[in-house]
Amino acid sequence: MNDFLSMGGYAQYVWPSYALTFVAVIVNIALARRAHAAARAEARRRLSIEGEDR
Amino acid sequence: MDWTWFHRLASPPHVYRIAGTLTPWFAWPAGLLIVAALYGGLVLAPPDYQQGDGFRIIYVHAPSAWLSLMIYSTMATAAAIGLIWRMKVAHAAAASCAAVGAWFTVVSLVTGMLWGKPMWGTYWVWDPRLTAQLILLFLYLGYMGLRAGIEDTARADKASAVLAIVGIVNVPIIRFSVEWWNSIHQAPSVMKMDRPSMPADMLVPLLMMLVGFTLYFVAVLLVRLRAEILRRERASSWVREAATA
Amino acid sequence: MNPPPAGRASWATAGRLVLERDLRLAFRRSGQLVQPLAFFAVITLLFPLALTPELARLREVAPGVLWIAALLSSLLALEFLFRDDAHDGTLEQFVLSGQSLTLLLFAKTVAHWMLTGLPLAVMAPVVGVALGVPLQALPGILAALALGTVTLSLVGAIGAGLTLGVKRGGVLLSLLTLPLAVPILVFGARATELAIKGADYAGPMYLLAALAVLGLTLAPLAAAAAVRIGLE
Amino acid sequence: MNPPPAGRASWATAGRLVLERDLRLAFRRSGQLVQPLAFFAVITLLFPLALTPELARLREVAPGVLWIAALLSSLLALEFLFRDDAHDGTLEQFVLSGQSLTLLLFAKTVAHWMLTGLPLAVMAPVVGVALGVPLQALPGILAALALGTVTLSLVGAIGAGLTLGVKRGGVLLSLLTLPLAVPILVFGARATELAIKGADYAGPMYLLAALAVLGLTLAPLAAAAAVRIGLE
Amino acid sequence: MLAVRNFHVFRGDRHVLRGVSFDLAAGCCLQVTGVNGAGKTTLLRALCGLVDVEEGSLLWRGAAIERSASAFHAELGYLGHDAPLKADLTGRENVRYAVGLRRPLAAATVVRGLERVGAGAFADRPVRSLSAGQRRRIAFAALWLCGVPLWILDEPNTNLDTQGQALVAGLIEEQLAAGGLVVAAVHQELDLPPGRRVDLVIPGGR
Amino acid sequence: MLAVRNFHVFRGDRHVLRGVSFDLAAGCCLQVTGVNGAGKTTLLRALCGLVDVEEGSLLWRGAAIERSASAFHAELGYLGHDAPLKADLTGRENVRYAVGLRRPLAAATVVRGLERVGAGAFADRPVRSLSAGQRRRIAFAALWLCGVPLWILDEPNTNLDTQGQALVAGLIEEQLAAGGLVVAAVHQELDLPPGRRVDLVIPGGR
Ligand code: HEM
Ligand SMILES: Nc1ncnc2c1ncn2[C@@H]1O[C@H](COP(=O)(O)OP(=O)(O)OP(=O)(O)O)[C@@H](O)[C@H]1O
Ligand SMILES: Nc1ncnc2c1ncn2[C@@H]1O[C@H](COP(=O)(O)OP(=O)(O)OP(=O)(O)O)[C@@H](O)[C@H]1O
Ligand SMILES: [Mg+2]
Ligand SMILES: [Mg+2]
Repeated sequence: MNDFLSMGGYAQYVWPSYALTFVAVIVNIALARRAHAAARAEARRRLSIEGEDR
Repeated sequence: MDWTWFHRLASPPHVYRIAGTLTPWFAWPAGLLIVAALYGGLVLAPPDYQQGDGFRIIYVHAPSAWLSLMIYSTMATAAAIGLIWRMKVAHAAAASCAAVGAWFTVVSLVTGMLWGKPMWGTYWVWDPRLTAQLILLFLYLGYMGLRAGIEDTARADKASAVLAIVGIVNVPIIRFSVEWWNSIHQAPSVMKMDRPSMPADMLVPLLMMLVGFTLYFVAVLLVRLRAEILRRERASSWVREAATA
Repeated sequence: MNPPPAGRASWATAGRLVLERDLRLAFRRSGQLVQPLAFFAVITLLFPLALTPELARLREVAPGVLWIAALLSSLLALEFLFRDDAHDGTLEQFVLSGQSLTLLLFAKTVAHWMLTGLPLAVMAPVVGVALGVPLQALPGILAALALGTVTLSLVGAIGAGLTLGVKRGGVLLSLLTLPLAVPILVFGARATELAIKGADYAGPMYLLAALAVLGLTLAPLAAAAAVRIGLE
Repeated sequence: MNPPPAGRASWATAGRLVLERDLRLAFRRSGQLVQPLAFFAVITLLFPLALTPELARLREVAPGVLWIAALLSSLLALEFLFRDDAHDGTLEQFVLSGQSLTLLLFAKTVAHWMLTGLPLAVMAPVVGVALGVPLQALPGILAALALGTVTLSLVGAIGAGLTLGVKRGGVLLSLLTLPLAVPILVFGARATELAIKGADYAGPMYLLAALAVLGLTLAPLAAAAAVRIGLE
Repeated sequence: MLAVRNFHVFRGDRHVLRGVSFDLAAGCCLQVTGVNGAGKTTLLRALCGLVDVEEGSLLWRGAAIERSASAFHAELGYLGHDAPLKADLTGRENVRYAVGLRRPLAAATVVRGLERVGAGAFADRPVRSLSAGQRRRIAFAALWLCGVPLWILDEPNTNLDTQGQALVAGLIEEQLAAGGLVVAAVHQELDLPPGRRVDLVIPGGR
Repeated sequence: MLAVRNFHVFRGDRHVLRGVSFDLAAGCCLQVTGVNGAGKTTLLRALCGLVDVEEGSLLWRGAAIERSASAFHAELGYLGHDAPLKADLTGRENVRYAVGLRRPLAAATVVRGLERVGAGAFADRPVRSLSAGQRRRIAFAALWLCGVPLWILDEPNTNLDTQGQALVAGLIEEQLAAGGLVVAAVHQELDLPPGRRVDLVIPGGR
């Protein structure tokens, strides 16, 4: 296991790469879902005040 | 020829619905492929005879670099469709691409730099391939800047579409820069169809990763597209059902 | 007392008028004409001040310095390519003139090149000598700059059109144009370098020419599309 | 239903309002804020492309490159320091406000520095690393740039005021400002060079500071005089 | 000759024109009124194709016009809130370049146009040194010289003195008498014979 | 309260104002008329010190005023041919920054000003998306809120609809009733009680 973690001496390069990549992967999922949720909330908010403006 | 499919493609509510249905069909295979490729790449694949375990960065670097280019091409294609056929959904798709593309450009740059330190002895060299990738980042930033600079959505759509299309000239430059100049960067080893220069147990996880990332991108794009469509169509009646469903 | 009815102006007349108008506007302020040149000269002057005053080492950086200075002077002037016309409504009248917008904007771009790129190329030998470039390299440098600035003006026209709707678009304009201008810079600097070394610089010159042809065919169309969008 | 009569606004309020207004205008377009930074980065990117990709040799030219890029980014943004305000009549209203024009323009200059010089100085270390500058030199570079850009903004304000009446004053502005900016460039590049070498860079820093003090005392007065003239 | 069917135009998110329709025969003037912000300028610019039309159609000489149809544009002259002049050129040069784009133009014709609007005295001064009303006159000279059948005018009387307003009224009447069409957005009613005037009031605004 | 003695003003080489003099008491409006190019705008800008006066003197509250005298400027509000607004800011912000330079200003006061000119409905939209008349209204809100005794207005009715013109007339009357002064360049005569109006016709021009 330790062998695996040390990556033959390249740990300081390999693991940050993987970390960054998967942070990006997760962040992009989160951002997309948040954008969708926000758009839905906005649409709902607009529907609730509908008739006032147009 | 029956063009109804084309018109349906252009209809926001239809795309919104279809995108919702399709998302899991891309997301789950993407997740499975990526996990499997991680196992294959980090555990099963043997160390490289030259680079030792350092080469394993390839499993994140190559897919993210590939995505950064693929996303730009997708964006430019969608923009062109939007401009030519005046299809709002295509513009929405192009708009959804930019941020994801910029993210993965940054990832490819940073993982490349992290790989460069042990391999070339420095984080950064002003090599054509690397520089071109940096320029790609600026293209993405310019695209997003232009979008942010124009308030009216319809106008922002069209202006940024022109930019995306013009900027596509850079993509082949990035892809082929390695062959045109004598770059120190790795020449394409996977995409050469005749004789993959990599042993199978290294190659297979890489291919799985590439496919996994591509599917992942499609899934993310679909979610972003739905958000974008909803934002643009907030005044339409169909949004009522979509938003409350 | 109606105005005498008359036929439509030919496209050649229209293009010539736009070109003439832009040149006349520039000559009206005679000072304006020298400005890109002076800017070019001042920028190249900055390098010896900031980098190193040794002629031998200046010669090494000369190609890069020349091209960066050219790129920046050209870029700075681009800002005004369409902005004034958009602001005072001239561009709107272009759209409504019944003439091809592509043609009219192309005429404007040609005027822009004649007022910045061309004098710049002509001026470059002088600046080159100051940077220690050998005399026999000067024709090559002139040719490369003349060719490269054509493409720069064309690419810049797209950027200028796109940033029309953007307030303070100047910086954004650079941000959009510079990445697209990188190939010109790379090939141009390469040709200049080879010329200074006394080597054959035909290779990068062909590439520059290819870029210019590409620009000539596509850029005016893209610029016209961009301007139409930018006018809202 | 008359407006409630009230006293006069203090000079501090007036200055704060002008500063706040300019910052708000910049933040309104969030993209605009990053643009000078991006421009700075793109300009520095041009040098390795045009000069040489070798880090060892890039390091030698790094001080010059950093300062020229800073100078140009700052200059490009200067164009808009007063132009928009002159165009839409805001500057006229400043003159008629009963407040000291010197003060109001100084507030605008401060805003300009906060929006260009300061972020530029903060960004410089990143760009420096890409040019092969050693880490321990970065604080010195940051300090020198922060100080130097203050003077640049102040000197630029005079130029921007003087070119107000001039259509397409952008290039002229550069011509006026660049010679005045040469001392800043020379001392700044010298300080940076010493910092990169690991030597003591206090000497040129003192000179930079002296220039900044000189600028702070004289430039706002000169700028106000220039603007009054430029308004016709 | 000019017909608009059910125009719907958005500016940003605002639904400004909600189904505007009208018919305009040759020799008639459409007088567009409405409070500030009603959408007069929007309608005029939409006719020119300078603003996107969300829905509806525009017919000219019986044929539907697409956006940016240059044949239609060649028959149309537009004068907006601001006169489209280059400040550094003289009035004469401005007219020459603006009109020369559209039709062959002799120098004598330019002089005729400038004199028609009473701009002869200041035609050779750079426009930047002209007063607001003098600029408007130059712009009218260019419009008149184009000799196009359709004029689209946004508040044509702005900045003009009494004689200038009479002059514009005269130009409009001539244009109509010659079988031309005028679309004008105004705040004060135009003084035209009833048969020549079609009224369009745009609701909403302010 | 305001007196001008023998103003001579040159624009470039042109001797535009040749000895203009007038006296204006508190509560009175000076109506400046003249054909296009007569020099109305020039006179107004000269009063503000925005144009150099070759000869003549300006008296305010009995004292002679130098050019750029900030005490005089603090009592004066000028509205020229174009509304001095920032296109990227909303109407409310524009008013706040413009008026805030001159006097302490509560948010509620800004609202009052905007409502006074009928700009409440569009006060929070960026000025770039407003119609010509809506912009003028915002500019009037700022002028009104300054609460200064002397208004200098160049063609105040430009771009305003009928109700807007009535509004401006109302504002001017109020200003006069409160003992203020107005100098207005117009092409249509202002409708004011005779005692309140002083006429000045500038000869020449066009
Ligand atoms: C900042 C530094 C780097 C950048 C910007 C960068 C950029 C790229 C790009 C743009 C691709 C293209 C992907 C495609 O064509 O589909 C790529 C692929 C690749 N890179 Fe890098 N790279 C960097 C450093 C490195 C280093 C240090 C190595 C290894 C020593 C490396 C090895 C590879 C490999 C093996 C591929 C896959 C090539 C293929 O099979 O097509 N890269 N990189
Ligand atoms: N670019 C824009 N973005 C958003 N809304 C706009 C834009 N331009 C105009 N509007 C709005 O559209 C409406 C109509 O504007 P328009 O300029 O057509 O009015 P108008 O009738 O010409 O008024 P005026 O008499 O003041 O000139 C107004 O409410 C205005 O605020
Ligand atoms: N910058 C300038 N240089 C030279 N002459 C000028 C300048 N500005 C104005 N003039 C001239 O001065 C005269 C007066 O101009 P001014 O703008 O004061 O006229 P006005 O009475 O306001 O006219 P209008 O009713 O058209 O607004 C005009 O003949 C004009 O051409
Ligand atoms: Mg209008
Ligand atoms: Mg006037």
